[in-house]
Amino acid sequence: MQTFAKKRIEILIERALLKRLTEKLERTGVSGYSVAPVVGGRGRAGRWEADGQVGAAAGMFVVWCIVDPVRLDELLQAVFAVVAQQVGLVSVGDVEVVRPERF
Amino acid sequence: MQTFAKKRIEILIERALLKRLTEKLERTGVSGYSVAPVVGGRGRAGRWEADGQVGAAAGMFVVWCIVDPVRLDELLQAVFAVVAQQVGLVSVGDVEVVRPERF
Amino acid sequence: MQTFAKKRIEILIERALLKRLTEKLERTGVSGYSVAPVVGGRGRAGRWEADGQVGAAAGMFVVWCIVDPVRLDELLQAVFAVVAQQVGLVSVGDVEVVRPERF
Amino acid sequence: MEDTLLALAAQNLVSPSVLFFGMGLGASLGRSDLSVPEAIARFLSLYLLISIGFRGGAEVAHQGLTPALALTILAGVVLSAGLPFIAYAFLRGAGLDHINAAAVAGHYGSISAVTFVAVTGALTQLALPYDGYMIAVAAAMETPAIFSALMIARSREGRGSGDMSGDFLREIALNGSIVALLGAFAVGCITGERGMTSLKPFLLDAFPGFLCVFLLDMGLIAGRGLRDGWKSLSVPVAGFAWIMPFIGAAFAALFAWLIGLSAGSTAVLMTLGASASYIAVPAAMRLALPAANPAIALTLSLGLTFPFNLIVGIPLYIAAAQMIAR
Amino acid sequence: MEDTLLALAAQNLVSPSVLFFGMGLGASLGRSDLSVPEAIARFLSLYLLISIGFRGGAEVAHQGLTPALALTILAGVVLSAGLPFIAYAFLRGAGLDHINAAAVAGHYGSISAVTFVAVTGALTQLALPYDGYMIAVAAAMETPAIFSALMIARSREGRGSGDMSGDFLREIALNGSIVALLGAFAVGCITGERGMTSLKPFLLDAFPGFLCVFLLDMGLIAGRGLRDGWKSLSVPVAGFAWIMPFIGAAFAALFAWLIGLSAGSTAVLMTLGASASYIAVPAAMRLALPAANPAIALTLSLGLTFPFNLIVGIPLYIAAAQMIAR
Amino acid sequence: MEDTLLALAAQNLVSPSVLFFGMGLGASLGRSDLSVPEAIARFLSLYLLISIGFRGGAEVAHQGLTPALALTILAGVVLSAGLPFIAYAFLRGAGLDHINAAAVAGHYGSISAVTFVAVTGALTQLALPYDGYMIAVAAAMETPAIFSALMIARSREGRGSGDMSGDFLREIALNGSIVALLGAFAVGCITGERGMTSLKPFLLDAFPGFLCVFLLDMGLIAGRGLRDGWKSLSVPVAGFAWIMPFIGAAFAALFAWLIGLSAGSTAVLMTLGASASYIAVPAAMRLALPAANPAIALTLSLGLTFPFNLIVGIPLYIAAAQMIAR
Ligand SMILES: Nc1ncnc2c1ncn2[C@@H]1O[C@H](COP(=O)(O)O)[C@@H](O)[C@H]1O
Ligand SMILES: Nc1ncnc2c1ncn2[C@@H]1O[C@H](COP(=O)(O)O)[C@@H](O)[C@H]1O
Ligand SMILES: Nc1ncnc2c1ncn2[C@@H]1O[C@H](COP(=O)(O)O)[C@@H](O)[C@H]1O
Ligand code: NA
Ligand code: NA
Ligand code: NA
Repeated sequence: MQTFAKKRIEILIERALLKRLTEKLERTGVSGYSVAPVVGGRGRAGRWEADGQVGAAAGMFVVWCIVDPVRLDELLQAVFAVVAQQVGLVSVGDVEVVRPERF
Repeated sequence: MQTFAKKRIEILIERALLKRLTEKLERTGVSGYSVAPVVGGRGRAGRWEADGQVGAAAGMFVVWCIVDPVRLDELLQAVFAVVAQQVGLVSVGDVEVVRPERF
Repeated sequence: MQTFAKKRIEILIERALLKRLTEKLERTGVSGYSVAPVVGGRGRAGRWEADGQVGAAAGMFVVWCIVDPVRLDELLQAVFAVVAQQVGLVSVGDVEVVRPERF
Repeated sequence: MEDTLLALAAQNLVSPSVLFFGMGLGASLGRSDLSVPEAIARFLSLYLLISIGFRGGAEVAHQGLTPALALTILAGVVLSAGLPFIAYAFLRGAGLDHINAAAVAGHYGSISAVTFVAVTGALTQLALPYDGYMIAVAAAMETPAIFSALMIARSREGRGSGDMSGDFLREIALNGSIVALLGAFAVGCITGERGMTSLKPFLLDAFPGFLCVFLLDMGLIAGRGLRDGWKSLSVPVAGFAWIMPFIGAAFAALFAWLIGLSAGSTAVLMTLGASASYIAVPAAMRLALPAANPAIALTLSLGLTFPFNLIVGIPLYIAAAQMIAR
Repeated sequence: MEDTLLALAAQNLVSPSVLFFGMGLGASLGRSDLSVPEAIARFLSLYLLISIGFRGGAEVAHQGLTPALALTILAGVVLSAGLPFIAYAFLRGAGLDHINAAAVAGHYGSISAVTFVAVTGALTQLALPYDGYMIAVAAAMETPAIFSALMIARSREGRGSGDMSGDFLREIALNGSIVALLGAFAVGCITGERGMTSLKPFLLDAFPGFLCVFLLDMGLIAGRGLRDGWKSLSVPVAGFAWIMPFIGAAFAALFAWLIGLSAGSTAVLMTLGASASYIAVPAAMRLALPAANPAIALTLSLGLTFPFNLIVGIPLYIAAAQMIAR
Repeated sequence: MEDTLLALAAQNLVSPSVLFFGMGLGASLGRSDLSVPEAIARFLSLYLLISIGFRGGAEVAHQGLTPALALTILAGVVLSAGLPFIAYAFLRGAGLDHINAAAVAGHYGSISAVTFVAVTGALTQLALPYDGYMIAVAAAMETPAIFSALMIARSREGRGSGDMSGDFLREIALNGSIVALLGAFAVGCITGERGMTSLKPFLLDAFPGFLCVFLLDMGLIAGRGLRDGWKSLSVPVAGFAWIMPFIGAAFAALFAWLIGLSAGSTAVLMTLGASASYIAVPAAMRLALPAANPAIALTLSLGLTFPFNLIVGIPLYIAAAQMIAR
């Protein structure tokens, strides 16, 4: 099958900031994004686990977004407007998709 | 360590279709696949969240599958036989593995 | 935005071994890692599902870690010291990050 | 009579469960971040099905089966299979496209377990007896509507639009909510009084509490649906959600009268006819009619019809049933 | 008097809920893999808020509102808004940096729902009555502290350090725990006795059990916090966690005395003043003061102040309240 | 005597919990999509351990400790440590390879908490008293079997095959299920009557209900295991799952007779000897014997031995205990 090159942006974000990030993504006009749970990890701020947590501050999510390479920079700007101060690990990878018109 | 190039296919799929997709994957003879939960997102059909959902129609999963590049096309065909009509975002990335005989 | 090339190591691991893996990662001095749930899959050992499981042996996680390419080999050695005998699917992909000093 | 009716409507309106539904609805429309974790919502739904099923079974073990059972189940199946055709015609008239009309129609032939709970609760309060086997009737009404919806969908687009493989049939027949309901019904039938004694604190006494949390969640979901989904609804289509219940209830009343059901059982059958599925049918429709937009059906059935039945419909059906039943 | 006090402290210490907290703490410090799934922990927290709110509402439906209500709510708001300034001064004196001191201060102006439950439980055991509307006071005390913390943070760093957009205000006001608490309170007010009868087995009888599991979980979390977090705490900062409760309780006692609250209500207001938030405030602080380290506030409020209030504080506040109340 | 035996077997067979297990088994073998969310299943398992432990503790607080306690715990440890050697010999004879035989043997030395619940439930129904401390005996029997399994595994392959580092020992000793069981036991001992009064609705009255949902889940898991796992089982290995319980029960009976336990406690010890672990041991085996296939042990212990004990075994052990006890 013919495939087309896109970029996959992945953002680790705290629960408290998730809504701001997704609203920001929507305003930049991305075609879509997905959110998955993260249940633990370790970073500069030490180790954490989701188990047993109750507060709206506890927990992290990974948000990813497949976009056309030409829109990458604009999107990164938008993302960093939200995650600059807080935790928020942003990485970009290459993927191929089959239906390019969706992105 | 010596590494070997493989392909990583990632498919976003609705709960209702998950079983069909995995059965299809098994029939094509892939060595394995993994399924992880997605808890929300946005696409052409609007925004959704897993929280509070009860029905067997609610929810999405991400299925991924590491395969040898020579088998990629065959697998994409199989996947698109299931996801063609419904939501189902398919993307392919490059990965390196250490134990190539597993795939 | 300027981006920098890093490696993304992804390890599928059983619940029973998760703690050993993350402690090993910490000892190698990685800057961080994240853990996400996997809810099902199929491999050489057959199919499994997380639903309904109660034991501390049941369930798998995916652990990922973004590192500088120069540290990749050392990290793979450490990872394989833990996952060699058990299930533990290790793959490595390329990603770009914006803040290289974090890794 | 009218007094009781109004009093019941008023009382239903301020019952804890309806108020919790309203609280969820309000929180969600106001964009509060209140939420029920998915695992809990799924458990609550399983709990309700098991509790409802078990109590129905224990009731049957107690009362025995009346000869009307077979007839009532038959009536239920006919209602479930027939109502989608009427609903489809209505929806097409209201301007909905073919495939979405078929999918929505399937939801309205089937039933809502929580609406069933609400009517039986109201009957208990009014000391109007109904037959324990009505839960088996409810179970029998879950799926026939699905097949009618598929037949309607195919009638126009040919084989392609509705998958009816053996696998699909098995998935429909063995879907988790039917297995839980009928399985618990069977356990209730077999263990009867003895089982009831040991399970009463969990399945009976705690039920109103669990129901409130479930309805809080349903309110949250309905609010989310209304917030995003109302744009895809025209006024006539929205009107369908409040008129169709009367059509379903009327046909059910006719059958109940023909069979000669008691006033209580008549009210239950009417409520089943008037209610619309939002758990079992949506999944089947995603599989069989993937081109349909699931948000339309969910907004109609959970956002409009469900609260309508809870507050307005049930008191009316009970009043009508008391006049109809012989 | 003193005897009762000591007896109460001793009894509190060996109450099942405190013991389960201790069990969680021990398991976690000993690095056991015991854990409560996140979905369950979130449900337990929702359940507790609904139960507390509903019972408060039902109590108000029963007792009616006393004129002191408005004054007591006002006192609560003043306490919640004022205590952070004192806490901030203390913490700065103890050597904590500006932004972390502001964030921690916000936690100590707000309240802990489970500490509220503990004091009302102890009062019930001692047959000391308190006003049902105190739960509304607790709800009113949740958020003012957040705004004080932001004002403190901004006082030095200018507009940048604290986001106060309309969105942020809405998020704070409609955060899930306040909606659940006040929503259930309203349902309790409206349905009163009747609602209580149907929900009693779930919301009242099962409460001590659910509370134990919740406290087991809180112990696990507190242990994790202490294990990782004690390194970031100096002795004076840790001391704050055990001294600040007395300051909060003292101011609350003063207000209670001015209003003329009963001994029971005085004890409740003192406990609210003395308790620190670990559910609602942390999320607001992450949004508004992202530069603050959340582990510090959580270790102080959940790891040190919470068990301190449970074991030492509450008996003292009750004893003092009995002497103060007119 | 025989009548009671048969009646008990029959009654066990149609108890709600066994029927729910059967319902899960059937649903899973029929490939229904019925499922219990993982978070709920983990909570149910935690709840059962806490309830069992607490009740045991409260019982001990009530009865006091009898001198036989130390001896019975010793007997339990010897059983748990010894039975794996017998199981290993059996399994090797049945054709299972070294490492899998060692892993399965470890499961059969340890115990199943739900089987413990089933036997105590049957004893209560028959009004046969047993000692409250038997839950402590059960806890003591959880782990010794793990070490025996490792010793067996090493006996042949040398140091490499079984990890026995200090870390591993700590992980085993502090695994969540043992901490929950013993912690709740301690809370029960300390709070006694008073604790029981407040926790009764949650931990006691609701227990049969939660147990049914848990067993429904166990049935679903067992069915999944049987569906996928039966291919890896030979007939002799499958036979082991139904013969080994009698061997375990026989040795337990011998010890009980030597100690002079009551008929009730003898039946409990026999059941513990006969039961096999499916929660705590599998995790330990994955860590220590990663080369073993976990599906074999789980299919045997949960799919075959567990229902066998529930339906056939327990009535037999009780009958035998009544004949044996002095
Ligand atoms: N190198 C990394 N690879 C993967 N995840 C990371 C990495 N560094 C940090 N994280 C994740 O990001 C979270 C916050 O990191 P930090 O802000 O450094 O504390 C951690 O808890 C991890 O879940
Ligand atoms: N560009 C994208 N990147 C990541 N996920 C996406 C993207 N577009 C859609 N999705 C996901 O796929 C789901 C269905 O998309 P759609 O079929 O367009 O409504 C959405 O709810 C998202 O979870
Ligand atoms: N090729 C693959 N792609 C993605 N996941 C896999 C693959 N092979 C195995 N897995 C995952 O790894 C787990 C263990 O694999 P195995 O050790 O082969 O049984 C499976 O249950 C899957 O979740
Ligand atoms: Na209907
Ligand atoms: Na306070
Ligand atoms: Na055993």
